[in-house]
Amino acid sequence: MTLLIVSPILFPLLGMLINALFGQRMRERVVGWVASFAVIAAFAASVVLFVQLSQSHGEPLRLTLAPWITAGALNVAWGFLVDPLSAVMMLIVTGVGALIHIYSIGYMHGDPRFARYFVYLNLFVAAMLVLVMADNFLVLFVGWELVGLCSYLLIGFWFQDVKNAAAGRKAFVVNRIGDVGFVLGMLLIFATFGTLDFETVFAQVKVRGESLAAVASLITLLLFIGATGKSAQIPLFVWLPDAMAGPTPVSALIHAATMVTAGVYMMSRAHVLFELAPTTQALIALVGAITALVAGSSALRQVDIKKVLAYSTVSQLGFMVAAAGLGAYVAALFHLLTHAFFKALLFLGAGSVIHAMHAAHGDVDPQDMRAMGGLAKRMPFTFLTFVIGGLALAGLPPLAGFFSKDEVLLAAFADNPLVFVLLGITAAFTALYVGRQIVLVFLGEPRSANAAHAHESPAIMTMPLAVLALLTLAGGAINLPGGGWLHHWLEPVLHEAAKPLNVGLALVFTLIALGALALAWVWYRDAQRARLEVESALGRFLLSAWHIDAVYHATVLRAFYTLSTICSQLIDIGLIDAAVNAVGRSARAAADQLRAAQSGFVRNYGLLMFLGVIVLVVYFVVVR
Amino acid sequence: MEPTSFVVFLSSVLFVIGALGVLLRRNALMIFMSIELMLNAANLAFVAFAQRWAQLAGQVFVFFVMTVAAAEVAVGLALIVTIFRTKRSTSVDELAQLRG
Amino acid sequence: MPVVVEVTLKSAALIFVLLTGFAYLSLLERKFIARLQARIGPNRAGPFGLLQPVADGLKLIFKESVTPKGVDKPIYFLAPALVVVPALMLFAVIPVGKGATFQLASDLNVGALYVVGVMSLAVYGIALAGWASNNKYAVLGGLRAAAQMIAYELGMGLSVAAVVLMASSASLADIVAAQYPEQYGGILGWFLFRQPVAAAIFVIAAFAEVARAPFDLVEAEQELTAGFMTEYGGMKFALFFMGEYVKMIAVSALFTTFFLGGWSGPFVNEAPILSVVYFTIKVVVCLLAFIWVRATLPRVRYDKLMDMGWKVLFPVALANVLVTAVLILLGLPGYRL
Amino acid sequence: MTDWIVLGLLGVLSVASALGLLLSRNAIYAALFLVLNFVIGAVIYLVLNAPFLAVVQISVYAGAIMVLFIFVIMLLGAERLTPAENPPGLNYQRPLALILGVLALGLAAYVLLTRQASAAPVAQSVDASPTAVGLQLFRNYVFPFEVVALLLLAAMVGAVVLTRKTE
Repeated sequence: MTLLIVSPILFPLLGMLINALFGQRMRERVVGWVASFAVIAAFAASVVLFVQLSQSHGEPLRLTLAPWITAGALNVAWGFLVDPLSAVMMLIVTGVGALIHIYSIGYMHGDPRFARYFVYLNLFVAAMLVLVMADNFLVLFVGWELVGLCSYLLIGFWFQDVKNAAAGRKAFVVNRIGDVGFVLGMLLIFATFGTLDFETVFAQVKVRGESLAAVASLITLLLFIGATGKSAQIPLFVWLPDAMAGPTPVSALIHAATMVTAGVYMMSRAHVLFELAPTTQALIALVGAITALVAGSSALRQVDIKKVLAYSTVSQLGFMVAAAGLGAYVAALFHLLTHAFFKALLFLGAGSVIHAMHAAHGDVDPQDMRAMGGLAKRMPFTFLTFVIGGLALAGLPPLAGFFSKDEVLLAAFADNPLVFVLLGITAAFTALYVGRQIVLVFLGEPRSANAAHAHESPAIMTMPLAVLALLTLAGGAINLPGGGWLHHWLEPVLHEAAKPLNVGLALVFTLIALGALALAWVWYRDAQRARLEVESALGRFLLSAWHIDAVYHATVLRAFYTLSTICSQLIDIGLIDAAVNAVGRSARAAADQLRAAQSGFVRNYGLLMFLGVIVLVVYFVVVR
Repeated sequence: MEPTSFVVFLSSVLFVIGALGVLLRRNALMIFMSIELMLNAANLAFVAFAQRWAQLAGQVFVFFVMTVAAAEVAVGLALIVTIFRTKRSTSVDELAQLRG
Repeated sequence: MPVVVEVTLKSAALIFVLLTGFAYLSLLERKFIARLQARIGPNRAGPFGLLQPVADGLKLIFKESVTPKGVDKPIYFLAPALVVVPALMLFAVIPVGKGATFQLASDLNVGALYVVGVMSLAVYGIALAGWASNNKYAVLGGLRAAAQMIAYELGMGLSVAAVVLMASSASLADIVAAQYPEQYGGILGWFLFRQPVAAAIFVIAAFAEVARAPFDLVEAEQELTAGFMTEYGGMKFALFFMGEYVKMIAVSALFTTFFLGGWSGPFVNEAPILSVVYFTIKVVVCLLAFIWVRATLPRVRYDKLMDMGWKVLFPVALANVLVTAVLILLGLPGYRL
Repeated sequence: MTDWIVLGLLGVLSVASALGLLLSRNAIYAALFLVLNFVIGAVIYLVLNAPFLAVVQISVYAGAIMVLFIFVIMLLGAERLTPAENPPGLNYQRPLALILGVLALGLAAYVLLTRQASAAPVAQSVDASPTAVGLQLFRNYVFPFEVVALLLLAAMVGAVVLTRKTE
């Protein structure tokens, strides 16, 4: 029993260990399946835990492996917790993770660092499970940092290309900024509550209540800064589009389905704290909505097939964060769940397309949508599943995305008109860029030799697509409007009442989505328009995501460089180096005088030592 | 005078003889042996004090000194052998290249 | 001071027994090897040649004492004594029988360490004899002896350490007692059976320590004429000869004490004198084994000898100590303290 | 009284053998004097209730360290190597060393004669059996013990590396 709780973590770790030690000497297939079975085993263990949890009526399963830090008042243990919230996350992580592992066997075929890829991927799954199963903030943070590490390693996986390495570094640095907030938040939690255990902290919140409002605002603000880093919110979202430099399955698993949702998960986990701080919550909702709009609009003009999805991910994360800010945690988690399905599906579909474009002979960028077109005929299965995912993203009933997005919008409609408007516009944008992408990639005539000679991907890649497509089709069912299963399941943790279905709202947004899709069909049947659009001022503005990177360069980075120059020129060279050199010079001058004492005869030195000893003894015996 | 004082005095005499050996002899092996004599003199004092105060710690220290001496001899003799191979001599006065 | 008198008397008796024993051991060896080689051996002096050792001794005593030119005289004369004395010193702690009558200092609480320490002193005699002779072969023999003994001391010391662990005492009297705990029926209590690896290492190291065939590289006549003894003759040679045989007896007595249950045997409580008889029988059996091996095995090559000492015996002995300690910690039957 | 005779005798022998070490021209003789000194030291340890150390002194110093010394002296033929005269600039070494030595002895004597031993009664002798020493080692001094073990290993590796013939 005890080991069962941590077994979802142990299986991927074991797989990692095997591949790390013997991966170089094993055949590709073996490496791939070892890694995949490790995650499948973790999934099976998660299912077993899930069943046990449902039989215990939401009573959480706990396990404390060992004490970790015991220093004064600080007591942190390697504690793990399986409650309805973490159980759902575990299923997503291991389930989607397993599919993507299998898909990767095909996608990474022939890569010289095949084994290393799977080592990282397994480590990621283990780390993500540590994150979601932690029973205190510090263990959560361990997972939080480990997934960040894996993300960094995998973004820069093809590090021979400087661009990829730079993208990895950017992700790392940007995430660290957020982490500073998170660490400060943790310290403040410890200062306030004297512990980092979730249970104790939340119990204290319930007891002490309103008296904590001020400090809770600060804590939640700091935690939210951490979340903006990991979950790619304004102002720290810039790393995620660049993170597409990594292999596409990584983008699907880490940068769409699991890791980037860690912020949302963390806010749901600590919702007790967040509910004490209405100001922070309002800010969170607004940040989420603005992020959604900015990223959603940026996705409208992207030409890279993965960049569209990347901005779309940022936008959808904005939805989740906004929902969390509105206090609609179930909606946020529901959207997280469905998004994991359909966005992983879209990424894997895009990966399939890239794989095909790459494999075919030709000399264009395999990710440039302007060079695609007409792939529907050549890759019918990928096309079918991609369309399912795309329509789910656009929010068409009865696909999964429709239900979850609707819940978010419903929550916004009830609480915060500004957020509602922003999210509404974003929803329209979403349908538009989805339509644009489908039309540009799959419809019309091939616009390059690569596209003309593309072939459907192997079964090992299309099979996960099929599974994810089925989940996307049926995923909405787990939380039908008006208090579905997920609501009921998360009730013991989140204590949230379900909102009734608003048929009018649903209808309006369905029509908006249909309209936007139609518009995309009309506009982009002729691919020329997509090409010209990018050239325009608005196009450039949106292509570079509202010039945020440039703004950073002009402000933060320039200031930082200036500061660095001052430090290096004035302080380092002028002050410290000068002092060090002066010390060196004076030592040298002294040495020139003293070198006479260095006769080179050992016995001479011995004599001096003996003399010294006698002087000391005389001092101690006679003088004192 | 009591036995402890006598043994401590004996120890200091041995120590001085060892020190003189280090300072007066030129053969590296002789110097090395004189150092061993000095260590032994210190050990003697330790044991005398251990006896005087009925504290086993003194004896344990001697044990450590002996172990360290064994390590020192192993490396030291290896050094002397190596030096002898190149210099054909065991005189420490020949090793004066590092003078200032 | 009766204690001093008692100790002196006992020592004198012991030394007398050892000297006679040495003389007749040489006869025994010659006879036994002769039988092994289908000869008869010395049988002229006295009945069955029993007076042969006396004749040998007289001959050596009356030989002219030659001192070669160029030897370092003080050390040249000191060396033979340095061979005999440590061998005799070993007997101080060996309990040759039950009860205080037959023991000198067997209850010394550092007895086993004393054995190892004194044994290591035996190198001096041989190394110095070689050096003082001012003779190439002798120096080489002496160096070989020093290197060989250092190498095998470690294995022997560690095998004794395993025995000390088993007995949880370094006193030889306690070690003998530990081989007769109530729960083991008779002979199975011997450390020979409870510490077979240590016993094997001790035997091999003993051959090297005594420098007898197959490890008699020190005096390998084909390479080194007579090794460190080349320049010695007459009484001085007799001392080396004696040293070797006394050491052989000492090592056999130690093996008996450490691994064969010492003086123990049936009915020792009723008649303590039996214990001495048992002890003697066991030692003689060991000595016969020594002689038997000499008649059977060829000499090993010197580099092989050193290889075995450092690379096989030492690590195995170390591992044996470790395993023994673990077994004792686990409290396995036969290893319970 | 007997104790005093024994200790005095041992002391005289010990100093004599140390002087032998200091004054012998031949390195082998010096080494033998040192061995003698160590053996006498071991006997003093016995008198001072340190049997374990006495035996360790014999087997480590006399049995291992000094054998190694003699081995190296014989190997190098170093006993006959008498180096040339004092190098220039070291002429003051000998007289100064002697003066310092006498000074140090004088200091030791001064301390012994002027300082009264503390009036505290001599504590009753402590159990110094190997068991007791072992318990001390493994209870109170485990860390130094392990460090020393590591040091020995390092020394062994060092000696092997230093004396290996370079190709």
